[in-house]
Amino acid sequence: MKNLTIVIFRIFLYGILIAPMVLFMLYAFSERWFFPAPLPTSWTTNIVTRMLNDPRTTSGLFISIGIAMLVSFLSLLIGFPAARTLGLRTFRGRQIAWLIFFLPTVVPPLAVGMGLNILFLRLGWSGTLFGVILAHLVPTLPYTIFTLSGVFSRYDENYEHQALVLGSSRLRIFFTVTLRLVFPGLIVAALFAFLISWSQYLLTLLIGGGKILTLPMLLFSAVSGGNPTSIAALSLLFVAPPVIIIAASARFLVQHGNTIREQY
Amino acid sequence: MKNLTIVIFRIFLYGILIAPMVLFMLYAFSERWFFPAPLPTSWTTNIVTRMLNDPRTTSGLFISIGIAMLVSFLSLLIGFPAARTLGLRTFRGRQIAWLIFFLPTVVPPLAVGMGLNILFLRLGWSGTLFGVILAHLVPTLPYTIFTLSGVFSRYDENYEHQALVLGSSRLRIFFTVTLRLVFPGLIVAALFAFLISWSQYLLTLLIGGGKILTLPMLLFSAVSGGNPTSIAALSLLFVAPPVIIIAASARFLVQHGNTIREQY
Amino acid sequence: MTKIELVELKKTYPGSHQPVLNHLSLEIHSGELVALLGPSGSGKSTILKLITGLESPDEGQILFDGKSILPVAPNKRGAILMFQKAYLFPFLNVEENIGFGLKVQGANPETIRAEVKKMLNLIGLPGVKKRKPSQLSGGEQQRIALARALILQPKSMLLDEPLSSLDTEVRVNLQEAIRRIQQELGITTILVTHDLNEAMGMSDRTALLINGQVAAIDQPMKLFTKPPTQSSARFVGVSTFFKGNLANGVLTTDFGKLSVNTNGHHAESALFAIRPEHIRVQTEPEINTLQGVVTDCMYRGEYIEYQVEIQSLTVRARVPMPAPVIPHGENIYVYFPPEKLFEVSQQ
Amino acid sequence: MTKIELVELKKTYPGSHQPVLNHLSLEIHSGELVALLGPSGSGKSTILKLITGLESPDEGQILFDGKSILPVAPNKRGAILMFQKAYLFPFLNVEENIGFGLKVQGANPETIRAEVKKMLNLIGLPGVKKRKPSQLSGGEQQRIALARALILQPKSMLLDEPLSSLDTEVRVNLQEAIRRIQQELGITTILVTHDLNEAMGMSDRTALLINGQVAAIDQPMKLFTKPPTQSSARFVGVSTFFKGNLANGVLTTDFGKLSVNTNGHHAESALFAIRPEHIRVQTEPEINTLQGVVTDCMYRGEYIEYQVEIQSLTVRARVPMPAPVIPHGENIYVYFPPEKLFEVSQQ
Repeated sequence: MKNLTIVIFRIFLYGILIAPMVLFMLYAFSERWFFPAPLPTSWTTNIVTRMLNDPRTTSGLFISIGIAMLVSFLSLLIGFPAARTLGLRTFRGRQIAWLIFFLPTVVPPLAVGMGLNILFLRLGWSGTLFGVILAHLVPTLPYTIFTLSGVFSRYDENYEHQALVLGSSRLRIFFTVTLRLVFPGLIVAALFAFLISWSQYLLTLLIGGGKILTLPMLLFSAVSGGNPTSIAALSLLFVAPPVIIIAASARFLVQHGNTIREQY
Repeated sequence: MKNLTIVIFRIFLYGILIAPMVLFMLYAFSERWFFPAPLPTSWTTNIVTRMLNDPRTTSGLFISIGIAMLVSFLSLLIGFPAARTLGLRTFRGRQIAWLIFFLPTVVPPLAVGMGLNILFLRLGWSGTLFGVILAHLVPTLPYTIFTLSGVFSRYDENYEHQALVLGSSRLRIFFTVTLRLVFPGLIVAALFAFLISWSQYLLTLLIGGGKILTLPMLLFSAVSGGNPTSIAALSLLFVAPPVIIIAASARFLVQHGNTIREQY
Repeated sequence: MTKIELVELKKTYPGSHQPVLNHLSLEIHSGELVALLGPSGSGKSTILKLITGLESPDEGQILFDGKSILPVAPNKRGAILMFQKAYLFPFLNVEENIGFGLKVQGANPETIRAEVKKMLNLIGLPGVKKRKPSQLSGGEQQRIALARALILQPKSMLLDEPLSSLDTEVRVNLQEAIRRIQQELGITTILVTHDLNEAMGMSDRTALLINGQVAAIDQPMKLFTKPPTQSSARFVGVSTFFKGNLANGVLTTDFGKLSVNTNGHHAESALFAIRPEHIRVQTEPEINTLQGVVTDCMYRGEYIEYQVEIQSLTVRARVPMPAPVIPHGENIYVYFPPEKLFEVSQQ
Repeated sequence: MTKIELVELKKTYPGSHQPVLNHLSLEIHSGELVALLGPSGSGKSTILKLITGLESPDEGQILFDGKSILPVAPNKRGAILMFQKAYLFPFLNVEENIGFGLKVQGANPETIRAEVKKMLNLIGLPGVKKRKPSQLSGGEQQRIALARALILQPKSMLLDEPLSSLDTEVRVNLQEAIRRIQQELGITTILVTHDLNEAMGMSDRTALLINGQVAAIDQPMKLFTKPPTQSSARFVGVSTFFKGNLANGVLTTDFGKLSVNTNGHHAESALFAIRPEHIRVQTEPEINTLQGVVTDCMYRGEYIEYQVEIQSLTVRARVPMPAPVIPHGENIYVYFPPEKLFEVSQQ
């Protein structure tokens, strides 16, 4: 029974995820491909090469990476103390705090974007990198906090207490004990933040006002252009970094997750 | 220390969330409001009334609600057995199954949307309600499964075993024991699915091809129009249902969550 | 009143090489309470799961009054399992919990109410029927779980360490209550426990499970004082064994000669054991004493526990108070009463 | 060698009305091992947290050799806490775990390596230094945690039920090891436990904590045989109490007259207690016997536990084997040896 469920889901998800990616590949390198031919009838690398040489593409790539990295760093910086408090302590108003953190994930991003846009226009942050990064924090922070507070709810402060009575200072404990214990969780949280920021289209468009050209912006304008080959080529470039990061970290996470979990 | 953290976060989040909502209200009912006046100088209800009488708006509202309800129902139907298997059993390939479920949440929605669009065009599902609902399942299912498998990882099958040795049939156990034990989790999962589907803009646009006009679509076209009053009015209509649902269920969830948790 | 027979049961869990039950046979008489005692992983709980039908055996038979119950669905077997946790349904009150099984059978509400009342009196908690499980203590919850099982007049009760999470006083009270009710109603019962005292106090017979087999089964008193094998002796708290050649009632060991009471006529090697509370320490040599050095002496309230090294052999002796405190390193003579040394097989 | 004084400590946790420690005073001599015994919630663990500085007292003082340590930071107090779990750092191997404290102090790697080796020998695990904590058994982990604490030559060791999650045999071995090392190094130690046997066996003195105060403190043997108050008597296993008027060595109770050994000359009401293992059951009346009905008789291996009802009084007697099994409902005489009845105050 259970095996069947898994198999059905694999097929369902492979179909819905992997198939389109294969299509990207096929389209990106195809010159001619008409229905009902199962594969392109003529191949080319022109489009991909041209795209990679376009300065708009490379600058978009770097801006996207820069924003996503800054956003995930800031998310961790703000999210860590909040998650620790939420995960470890019980205090009055804890439920309210949760609801407040919960809100940005369930209030539709479009509404958030519209609101922020009006607000940032007044504050003069529209069209600035600063504004875009701040806006990206709205959807990323809740995920960072959720992920980390999950880690902290299974976290045992007594490890820190041991280090303390063994003579460590609070600062030393933070770096030699706390960070090492929650490291896999930190990586997951950073990954989440990176990916959410990476794929932001709406907030970047609304707050950036077309001046901050990230990859998703370029991709969208390519979609309006309507050339399936360049859409597919850009899509590939857009999908590659997340897939590489996930693939690279998956093994680490599974391994280290297990080592740490054994101790709990 | 911890109290300070909470206070800072409240201010931060109230600022970023509540302020824009207040702005919606002010804009929606304002006739004239020029910088630097702190409040509109002239008020009107015309725009809001006109919008509520527009058949496009009401039909958009119903289509949005219909899609979101169907999507959450289907998510629960498919997600329940999967989450139960993932949360309760340990089997080989469990890590892989997790990764597969994890993928759709981290692969950028834009990429998923593009891929699905190409695929559905070939299958003839583009522009249909069926296609849109199927597409909405891609981002909602992982959340449903994550939420429910969290519930099931704390779930104790021995309650079912007790009911079994006390004479209940499997079917009776499902309705009288299992469902009642996981009920709060089901509500949360359904809520998640509803809200994610509710705020989908990108997938509806790409798969619906402009033929399925949900509220977010109307809101976006209003944004292009550029009249801040009607944008604000539509935004209000768009934000109201989620806020009402969350407010209505928050108390229930907190209460019932506690009752159930005590038993574990 | 149901007789339960387990015949050559074999069970291996998927992903494991070792069978958890290895051709295990066991017969529980009608109305009897048998305690299963054994190290963790010896398959105690697995036996209960097989009887209720939560798991299926790979080989073997399970008979209720001579009839196989393996083809019967778990919810029709009339064998009720109770766990360490009460598993009362949190969304039902006490009355609804106890009446759960009758409601499933379709009994009418009047009957259910009357039966629940009877059960609440039987378990000694008449006033709690409207409470929620979360408002009860751990011991009360287990009593309710007991009532929930008994109301169905089951053929058999299977208790999987039902008392191990309770405090000592509550545990002793519930031991007495369960034993009393079980005897009153005559329900064939299997009790899994890791607590030797509990097994001794509650059971008609106690079975020792080692490596997926019944290593010994007997009345508690016999099993405690004369366990048949070395491994079962260890399990009931025996830690002193002497190996040697037996001839004419004298065992010649590496540490000296010891008189033993025996009817056998071995010329070969034999293994004898003695319980720690039967060993005595004294300052003078005598017949059946061996010289040793005290390496530890711990006051335990009702007795003092001496640890004495006799050459390479470490002997633990428990002497009831009043007993002298002997400093570490002191030379001492350890007395092994001949009538308390008993032979065990070397398994 | 540090003397620890707790002076009038008071502590109330936020959100609670009841203080967990209520003007508690306690003095632990230099090099002594004091066991703290008490029901859960009696503040045992809180005391350890106050001494290490993980919590601060609301009122009162904590002195090490007469000097207050309250202004000293937790990491400078030299008081090391050990928990039920070993809390070895999972990302360090055994050697790095034991050397953790020395590394913090900035000792050079050579010194650390030498000291770790010494410690591993002391705790009897010389070959494990490259292993990860997850590769060790629970008992081994606790030994390593012990070594990690001892390597710093702490002024004081605070043990918070360090053995309660271990199996009996491992626990007894570690009790012996900890006691031996503690005496060898002369480290002032406080042991929190809920296990009466453990407290009796390991401590120089045992303190009973009830309602946030020291209800009794004495050498284990004295505390066990002559607890001063009714509540402390209950805690060391006494369940039989007689209230009555005392005159000329005779206690007149509601159930009859009992001779007692006493030097006092009360004319007023007095409360006497007796340990269950000192009560005897017999078939004939005699001086100092009371008639009763057997309501339960449980075989417990080394002894039989009788429950006898003497009118409204329920008496539990433990008679060592061999002892007769007496059927329920039988009339019996319960003998209370005068020299075993002792007076307790009614608290």
